[in-house]
Amino acid sequence: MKKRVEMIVKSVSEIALDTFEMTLENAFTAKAAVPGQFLHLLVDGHTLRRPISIADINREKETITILFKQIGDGTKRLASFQSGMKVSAIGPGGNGFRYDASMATALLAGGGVGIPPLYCLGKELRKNGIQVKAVLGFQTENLVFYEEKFRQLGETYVVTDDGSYGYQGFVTDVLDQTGNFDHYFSCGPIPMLRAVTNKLGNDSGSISLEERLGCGVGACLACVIPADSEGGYRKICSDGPVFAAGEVML
Amino acid sequence: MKKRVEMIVKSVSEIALDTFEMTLENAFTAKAAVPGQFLHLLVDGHTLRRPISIADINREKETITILFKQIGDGTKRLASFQSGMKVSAIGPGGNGFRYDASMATALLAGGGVGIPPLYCLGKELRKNGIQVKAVLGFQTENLVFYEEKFRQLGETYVVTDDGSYGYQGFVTDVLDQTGNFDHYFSCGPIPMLRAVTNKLGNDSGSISLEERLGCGVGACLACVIPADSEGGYRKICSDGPVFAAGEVML
Amino acid sequence: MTQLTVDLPGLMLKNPVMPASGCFGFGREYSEFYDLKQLGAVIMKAATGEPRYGNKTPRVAETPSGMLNAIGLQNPGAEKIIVNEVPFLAEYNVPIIANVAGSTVEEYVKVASLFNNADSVNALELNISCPNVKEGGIQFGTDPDMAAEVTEKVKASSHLPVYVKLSPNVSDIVGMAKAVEAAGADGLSMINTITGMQINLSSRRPLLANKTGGMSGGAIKPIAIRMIYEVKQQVSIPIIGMGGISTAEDALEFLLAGASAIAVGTANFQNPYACPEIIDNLPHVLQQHGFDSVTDAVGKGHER
Amino acid sequence: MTQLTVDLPGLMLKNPVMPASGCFGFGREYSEFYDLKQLGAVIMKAATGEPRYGNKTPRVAETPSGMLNAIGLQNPGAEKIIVNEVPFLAEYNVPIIANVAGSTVEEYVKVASLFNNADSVNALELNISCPNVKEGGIQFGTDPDMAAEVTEKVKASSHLPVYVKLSPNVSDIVGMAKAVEAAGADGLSMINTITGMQINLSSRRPLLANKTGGMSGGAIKPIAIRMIYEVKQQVSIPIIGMGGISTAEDALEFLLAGASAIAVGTANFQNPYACPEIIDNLPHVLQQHGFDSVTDAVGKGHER
Ligand SMILES: Cc1cc2nc3c(=O)[nH]c(=O)nc-3n(C[C@H](O)[C@H](O)[C@H](O)COP(=O)(O)OP(=O)(O)OC[C@H]3O[C@@H](n4cnc5c(N)ncnc54)[C@H](O)[C@@H]3O)c2cc1C
Ligand SMILES: Cc1cc2nc3c(=O)[nH]c(=O)nc-3n(C[C@H](O)[C@H](O)[C@H](O)COP(=O)(O)OP(=O)(O)OC[C@H]3O[C@@H](n4cnc5c(N)ncnc54)[C@H](O)[C@@H]3O)c2cc1C
Ligand SMILES: Cc1cc2nc3c(=O)[nH]c(=O)nc-3n(C[C@H](O)[C@H](O)[C@H](O)COP(=O)(O)O)c2cc1C
Ligand SMILES: Cc1cc2nc3c(=O)[nH]c(=O)nc-3n(C[C@H](O)[C@H](O)[C@H](O)COP(=O)(O)O)c2cc1C
Ligand code: FES
Ligand code: FES
Repeated sequence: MKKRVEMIVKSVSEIALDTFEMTLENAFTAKAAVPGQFLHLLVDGHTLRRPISIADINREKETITILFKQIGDGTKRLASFQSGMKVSAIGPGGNGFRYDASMATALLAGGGVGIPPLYCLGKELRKNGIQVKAVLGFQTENLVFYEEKFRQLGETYVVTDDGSYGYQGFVTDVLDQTGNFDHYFSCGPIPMLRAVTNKLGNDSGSISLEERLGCGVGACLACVIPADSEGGYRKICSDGPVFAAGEVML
Repeated sequence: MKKRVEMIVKSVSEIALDTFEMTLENAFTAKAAVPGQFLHLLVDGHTLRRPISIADINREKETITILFKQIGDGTKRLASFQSGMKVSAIGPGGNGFRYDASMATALLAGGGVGIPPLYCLGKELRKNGIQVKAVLGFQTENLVFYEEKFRQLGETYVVTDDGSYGYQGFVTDVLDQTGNFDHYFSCGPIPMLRAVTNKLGNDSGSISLEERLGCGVGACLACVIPADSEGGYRKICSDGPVFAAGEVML
Repeated sequence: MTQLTVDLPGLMLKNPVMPASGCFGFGREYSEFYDLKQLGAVIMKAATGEPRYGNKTPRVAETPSGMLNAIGLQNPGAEKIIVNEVPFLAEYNVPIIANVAGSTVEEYVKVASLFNNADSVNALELNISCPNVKEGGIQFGTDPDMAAEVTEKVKASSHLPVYVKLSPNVSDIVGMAKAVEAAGADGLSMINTITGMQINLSSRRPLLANKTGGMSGGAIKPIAIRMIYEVKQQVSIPIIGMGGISTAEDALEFLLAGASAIAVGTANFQNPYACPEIIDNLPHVLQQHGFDSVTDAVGKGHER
Repeated sequence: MTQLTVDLPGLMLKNPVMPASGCFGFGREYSEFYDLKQLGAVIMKAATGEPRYGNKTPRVAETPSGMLNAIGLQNPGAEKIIVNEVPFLAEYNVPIIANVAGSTVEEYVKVASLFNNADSVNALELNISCPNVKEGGIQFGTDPDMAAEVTEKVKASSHLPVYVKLSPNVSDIVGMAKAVEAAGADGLSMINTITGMQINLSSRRPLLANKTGGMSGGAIKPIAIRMIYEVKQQVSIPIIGMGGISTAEDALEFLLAGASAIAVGTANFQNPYACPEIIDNLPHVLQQHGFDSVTDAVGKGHER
C-alpha cells in the first residue's frame, strides 16, 4: 500500500542563495526510501503537491533530507516552514536508481537542484564500496552547495556557467577530465541531460527527469515522456523519475 | 486618510465554546478607534476580509481586543493565530455609537457575538458617568462570556434560549425588568434586533447591524439595507454598522 | 443509519461517490492507497477508437484554487482498455462507467459498441466536452444539434445507459441538457472543465504545450453548482455532479443543487484518499443537516 | 525609464492600470486611502437610465480564490452620477470611463447620450454582460446580433469611444468580439463575471438572495487570459483586460495575452492599495522580463 504521511520538520536552513535544506522526520518514509525517489509535498494554499527529491536518508534518526530552490510560491512557503511543523507527504514516490552493485566506479553528473538525489545515491554507492566521482554544475558561485559533502564521497569537480567558481562552463565541459567509470548517473535540466547523454553516448548511464506533475502517482498522465516514435511512453512520476539513458526521448 | 495596518497578535484565548478573545496591538488603530467600529481582517487563503467588532480599546497599551465566534474557515484560522504573528487590518471601519453624553442611564441589549461592541461602549459610557444596565442573550450556558466584566459596569441580566444559565428565553423577555433608561443600544442577529426595536418602539435607541461585506469601505454596495420604501438605503459598512433605531428597515 | 445508496439507470450504487474520469486512470494507482471496493462506482479515463498519445508536455498548470490540464485524451484505445483494464477493476465488484470519446460520430459509436459487448461495464459516460483535442470533443459539446446526434447514435448502438457529460463552455447549458435528454440520454454528467490558459512570464508563451487547458478544482465549483441547479429545474434525467468537490460538505452542496451522485476529480491529486474520506464523512454531514439519506437531499436546495 | 503610457481610443493613459467597474464606486471611498491621480483611469460603477435599488441581500459570497456578487446594478441613475459623482473624480485629472447599462437598447442609448453631453467623461464601457439583473444585460452579452445592435445604436448616439464589455458566459467569445467590432466598437473590455452559485447547507438555499451571482477574482484569471488570447488573434481593436488581477505579474500576463490596459476589481476589496501597488511594481516587473514599455509587452505571449 502507498502512503500519505505527516512528516515533522526538524530543521530548515538556507545553504546557498534561495536554496534550502530541510530535514523531515517520519519512520515509514525513512525506512522505505531509496535514492532517486521523491516526496510529493502539500503546501497550504496550493492545489497541486510539490515534488522534491530525497537528498539524504537517515534510517537511525528516521529522517529524510531534501534540498530545494525557491522558484515560486510553493517552494517559498515550504522554505518558511518552522521546525516542529507538520508537512503532508506522499511517498516515497517513483523508482530509485538501479545499478550493478559490483561495479567499480560511478560518475555522478548533476546540475543545480538536480544534484540532491545524486548525493543520496553517492552515499549509498560508497557504502557498497563503489568509487564515486562527481561533476556538479551551478549557474554561479552563490548557488554552489554540498561541494564539501561530495568531496567526502570522492573526486569532485565544480563548474559554474559564468566561471565565478570552479571551472567555467557546463557539466559536459569537464566530463573529459573525469577518467573512466562503469556507469554514470545524471540529473538536472533537460538541456543538460541531453548534452550529457549525447557526450557519454557509448557509456551505460541513468538519468533522472523533471516534469510538471498532476497526481504524482501515475494516474493522470500529466508527466509522460515519449519512449519511442510509435506512441510508446513512460510516466516520469511512477515509471521514473529515473530512467536508463536512451530509454526515453529527451 | 483611511488605513490598512499590520496589527500584532498579543494574545488569543478561548473564553467560551468556540468563542475567542484576541488582543491586537497597533498604535494608529488603538488611537483612532471608537466603540461600535470594526476591524476588517485579512485571513490567509480568503478573498474577502472578515469584519469583527472592536470589543475593547486600551489606548495606553495601544491594543484592541476583539471577541469572535468560530463560524467557518475564516474565523477558524483567525483563532489559530499565535501571539507575535501579524494580522492585516483595515480600520477602524464604520461609524461608532453616537449618544448624548448627558444622559443618565443606558441600556445595553446584546445577543451572542453582538455583545462585544456593547462592552466597549459600556466602558466608555461609565467613564462618562453614565449608568449602564445590560441584558446579554446566549443560546446556551457554555456560550456565555463576559458576564463578570459587564457586572463590573452595572446591573447585568443573562438569558439563555434554553434556560441552561440565567433567565430562560430571549433578550426581549427580560427587558421589562430592567427599569428606566434614556437610550438603548442593541446589537445581535436581525430577528433579535427586530424584536428589541419593536418592544422598545417608543424609546430612543441605536442598533448595530451585520451583513456579508465585500469591500467593507462603502464602495461595492454589497451591504445595503433599505432606509425607506422609496429606494433609499444605507451601507452597513460605512454608514453603519450603527444606526438610530428606525433609521433602517429591518 | 444514514442511507447512502443511490439507484440510477444501470447503476445501483452503495454510495454516491465516484472518482471522475481522467483523474483516476483505471484505478490501479489508487488501489495502492485503499481498497477500491469502497467506491460507489469508478469512471474510467476516456477511451477512443484507436490508441492516442495525447498532447506534448507540459500538460498541467496550477491556477488559483484549481488547475489546468491538457492531457489530450491519451489512452490505449477501447479494445486494450477492455482487455487490460476492465478486468482489474471488475475484481473490486464496483460499478464501472466507461468514458467514451472520439473525433467523429462514428468513433463515438465504435467505442460505445465495444463497451457494449464488454463484460462488467455498467454505463457509458459520453464525453462530448473534452476541450483539449483539436477536433471532436468540444464541438459536440457546444452545439445542441451535434450533441443530440451523437447521443442518439450512441444510444442506438448500445444497450448500456448513457450519461452525457456536458461542457460548461456554453452560453446555454439548459439548452444543451434538454437537447441530449430529448435524444435519449439516460443521465447527465456535469461539469467537464472550463477552458483556460496560463502564460509563463519568463518564456512569454502559454505554459501548456497545448496552449489552452481545462480548468478544474475548487475554483469552478460555483459554476458547476449554478449549472446543475439550472439544469435540474428543466430536465428529469438524473445528474452526476462534479467540479471542485473535495469534502463531504461539497458533495452535499451538489446534492442540494440537484445532483443524484457525485464525482471527484482534481481532489484526488492533493489527497489520494479524497473519495473514501468523503464516503466516510457523508453520513455525519447528511445527519448534521437533517437528512437521513442521500436521496432525501437531492434537489433540496430548490424552492418548493 | 520604463514607459507606462498607453494610448487608446479617447484615452491617453499615464499607466495601464484602472479600477474595474463596480469595485470602486465612484472613487470617493478609495480616495481616502490614496491620491486617485496616480491611476491610469477610473471606470465608474454601472449607470442606468433611472435610479435602481438592485437586489436583496446577501449580495456577496466568498468562493475558492474568488467571490460571487449580485449587486444588481444599484446606482442613482446616469443624471445624478453626472451631477454628483463625475465632478468629484474630474478633480483628480484622471481619465473617466462611464459604465453604461440598461434593460433595453433605448435605455443604453439614453445613458450613453447623457454621458456624451457630460464634461469630463472620456469613454464609455458598454456593459452588455451583467449577469445579475432579470432582463437586459446578459442577453445582450450572449447573442452576437443583439450585442452588435446595441453597440451600433450607442455609437450613433455618442461621439465618445465605446469599449464593449464582453461576458465570458458564452460558447464563442471570438464571435461576440467580432460582432461588436464590426458594429463599430472602439475597444473591448473583458471579462465580466462568470455566473455561479453557492448553496448554503444550513438554510438549504442559494446563499445569495438573487440565487446566482457573478464570479470574480483569481479563480477566473485563466478564463480571462484564454479569452483575451483567443480574441486578440481575431480582432484589431484594443482590449482592456480584467479578471483576477491582483499583482503586477498578473497585469503583465494580461498584457502578454493581448490586453493593452488592465482593470482591477475584486483585488481592491482585500487590498485597497491594489491599484497603486500594481502601478508601482509594474516598471520593475516589465524590466525583469525584458520589456522597456507597456506597449512593448502587449500581445507578446503569442507565437510570432
Ligand atoms: C521528480 C522531481 C523531483 C524534483 N526534485 C527537486 C529537488 O530536489 N529540489 C528542487 O529544488 N526542485 C526539485 N524539483 C522541482 C520542483 O518540484 C519545483 O521547483 C517546484 O515544484 C516549484 O514549485 P513552486 O510553487 O515554487 O513554483 P511555481 O512555478 O509557482 O509552481 C507552479 C507549478 O509548476 C510546478 N513546477 C514548477 N517548476 C517545476 C519543475 N522544475 N519541475 C516540476 N514541476 C514544476 C509546480 O510543482 C507547480 O505545480 C523536482 C521535480 C520533480 C518532478
Ligand atoms: C460589522 C460587523 C461586525 C461583526 N463583529 C463580529 C464580532 O465582533 N464577533 C464575531 O464573532 N462576529 C462578528 N461579525 C460576524 C463575522 O464577520 C462572521 O462571523 C465572520 O465573517 C465569519 O467568517 P467565517 O470565515 O468564519 O465564516 P464563513 O461562513 O465561512 O464565511 C463566508 C463568508 O461569509 C461572511 N460571513 C459569514 N457570516 C457572516 C456574518 N454573520 N456577518 C457578516 N459576514 C458573514 C464571511 O465574512 C465570509 O465572507 C461581524 C460582522 C459584521 C458585518
Ligand atoms: C488531469 C485531468 C484529466 C481529465 N480527463 C478527463 C477525461 O479523460 N474524460 C472526461 O470526461 N473528463 C476528464 N477530466 C474532467 C474531470 O473528469 C472532471 O469533469 C473535471 O475535472 C471537474 O471535476 P474536478 O474539479 O473534481 O476535477 C479530466 C480532468 C483532469 C483534471
Ligand atoms: C461587487 C462587484 C460589482 C461589479 N459591478 C460591475 C458593474 O457595475 N459593471 C460592470 O461592468 N462590471 C461590474 N463588475 C465586474 C468587474 O468590473 C470585473 O469585470 C470582474 O469583477 C472581473 O474582474 P476582477 O476579477 O478583478 O474582479 C462587478 C464586480 C464586482 C465584484
Ligand atoms: S503526474 Fe499524474 S501520471 Fe505522473
Ligand atoms: S461592503 Fe462594500 S459597500 Fe459595504
